[in-house]
Amino acid sequence: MTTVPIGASESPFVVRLDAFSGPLDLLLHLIREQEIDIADIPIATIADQFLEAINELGLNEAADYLEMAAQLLRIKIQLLLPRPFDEEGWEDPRAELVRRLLEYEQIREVASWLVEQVSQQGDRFPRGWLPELPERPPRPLHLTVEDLLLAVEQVIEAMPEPVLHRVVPRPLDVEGATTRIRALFASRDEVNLWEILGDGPTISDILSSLLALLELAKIGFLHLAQHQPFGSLVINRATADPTA
Amino acid sequence: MQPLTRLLEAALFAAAHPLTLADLARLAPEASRAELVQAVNELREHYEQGEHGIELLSLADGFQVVTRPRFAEAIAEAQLVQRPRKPSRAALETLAVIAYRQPVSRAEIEEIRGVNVEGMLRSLHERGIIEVVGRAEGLGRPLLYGTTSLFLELVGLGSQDELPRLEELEVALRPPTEQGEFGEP
Amino acid sequence: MQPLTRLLEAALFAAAHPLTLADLARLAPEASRAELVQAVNELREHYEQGEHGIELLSLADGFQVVTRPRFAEAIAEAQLVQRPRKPSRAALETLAVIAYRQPVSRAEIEEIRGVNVEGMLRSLHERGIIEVVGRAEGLGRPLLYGTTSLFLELVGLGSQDELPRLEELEVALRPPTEQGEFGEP
Repeated sequence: MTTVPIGASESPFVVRLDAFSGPLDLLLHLIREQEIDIADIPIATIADQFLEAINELGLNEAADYLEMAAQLLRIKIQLLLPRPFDEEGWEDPRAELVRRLLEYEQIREVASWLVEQVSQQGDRFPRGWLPELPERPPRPLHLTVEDLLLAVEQVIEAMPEPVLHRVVPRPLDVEGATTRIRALFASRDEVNLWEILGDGPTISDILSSLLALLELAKIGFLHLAQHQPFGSLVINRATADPTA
Repeated sequence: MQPLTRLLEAALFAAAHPLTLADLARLAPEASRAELVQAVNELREHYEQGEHGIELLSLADGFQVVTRPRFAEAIAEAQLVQRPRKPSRAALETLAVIAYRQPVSRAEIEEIRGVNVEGMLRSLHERGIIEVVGRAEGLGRPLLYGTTSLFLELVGLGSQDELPRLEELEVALRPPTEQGEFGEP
Repeated sequence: MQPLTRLLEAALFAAAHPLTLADLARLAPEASRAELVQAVNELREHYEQGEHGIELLSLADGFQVVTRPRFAEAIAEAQLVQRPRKPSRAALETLAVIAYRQPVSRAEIEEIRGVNVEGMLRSLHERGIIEVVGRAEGLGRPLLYGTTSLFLELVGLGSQDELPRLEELEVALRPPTEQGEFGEP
């Protein structure tokens, strides 16, 4: 998407890294700097300048800026589409962007005012040192239900992985599979693998069953046989079962 | 100074943070509201007329004694005070949105500022500058944020009403309602 | 008050510690030692004669402005000195788990939060926000914790039932199910 050659043009604006608090700030800067009529933004030009700017600023990895870049390109394309003959029903694709820009510009102005306020207030020092009081009770707590709810969400978000994982996928259950296999052999002497696995086995069912079979074969409870390559596995009850 | 004013001064010194009228009423339960207000004014005027190095400020829905700005540099120069870190511009933009739109959800703030503010909200909340004031109706019932009295303290306002009225701003919001307003591309 | 006295008052007020004569010399490098002492005395007398609620003391560690002792009781009574503090995020998270999962053991809380909460439980217990409500069956018969009426008072609820019901959160906060369900490894 970086179709704009880096440094190919003389930028009409001087930009500094971290000088912008977001994509809207950068966009407004481009518009105001060039005294562009906000009601009639030349989207194609501005979109190119925006892309160039985020490239130069090294902002092209910031999702917020890329999202705005994509939006500008979308508007650019919409403006290229043929319009209906009567322009009655035509909606300027820039309208929503202009609304957001104006709204943001207002917030930006309030923020500038707050910067001034904070700076003035920073020159008024509160009392800096309080002598130790004889006995100091614990400070009263300020606690709200809302804070508690926020905390609940944070707990859920931060829950350690193992807790989340243990609920969903079943771990290998060799013991359960062993019990199941022993039960199948209670009434019969030969069983095939599919009967052991049952309907719709999961990966962990299959692995658990195979491990159980191997374990049972090892202790001599059953024999495993495959009469031809790729043939089905025949599982026989061992005649002399030491564990029986 | 009358006795109530003296008590008030002692309390404002001891607390080192803004005290509301409710706080002062707890301090002097027998005094009427009018008497408390009068005592506050007496103290304020005393600091004015006596040309003190300190002043009484209406701050964050309360009152606080602070040093006069003109002494800030000398005091900071002598390294007697560690100046607090100023909030970033991005933080103040976020606070501006919250101050004017509260109660406001994270999604609304992000729509207006055009950036992700998750980490910012968390940090402002942890510092007590904003608080969760409720939950919106609708999908996911998102948390709604508002500013606290600490915000007023930070930006040196007596109350929420002292924020500039949006109509007074240079950039008055002109909602682009009429589509005809926009020229041709 | 002369200008030096005003600067002195501001500095004594704002400084993070009592000020020595050396500190004052750094504050006003152009003033002589005699002038500094004179300013200190002017401020002291001003507080005396004006019948202020505060006074200037020169103690071993330096000059300091303090509230007059006779007001101490009323100020302590009104609990104005220490501003209410927001519990830390870690404390709130622990409290949230206890509020929604009580009665709950320390091991369960630690499993959900993924961190050691021993010190946190002690501090919440000392403040009277949680209490021991019983002992679990099973190995070691661990203590079970629950929230107290002070907790309800702090969050402004009449009873535990008024805690917002959060079906989805309660499910999510459910501790990992009984061992049996997972089978033995």
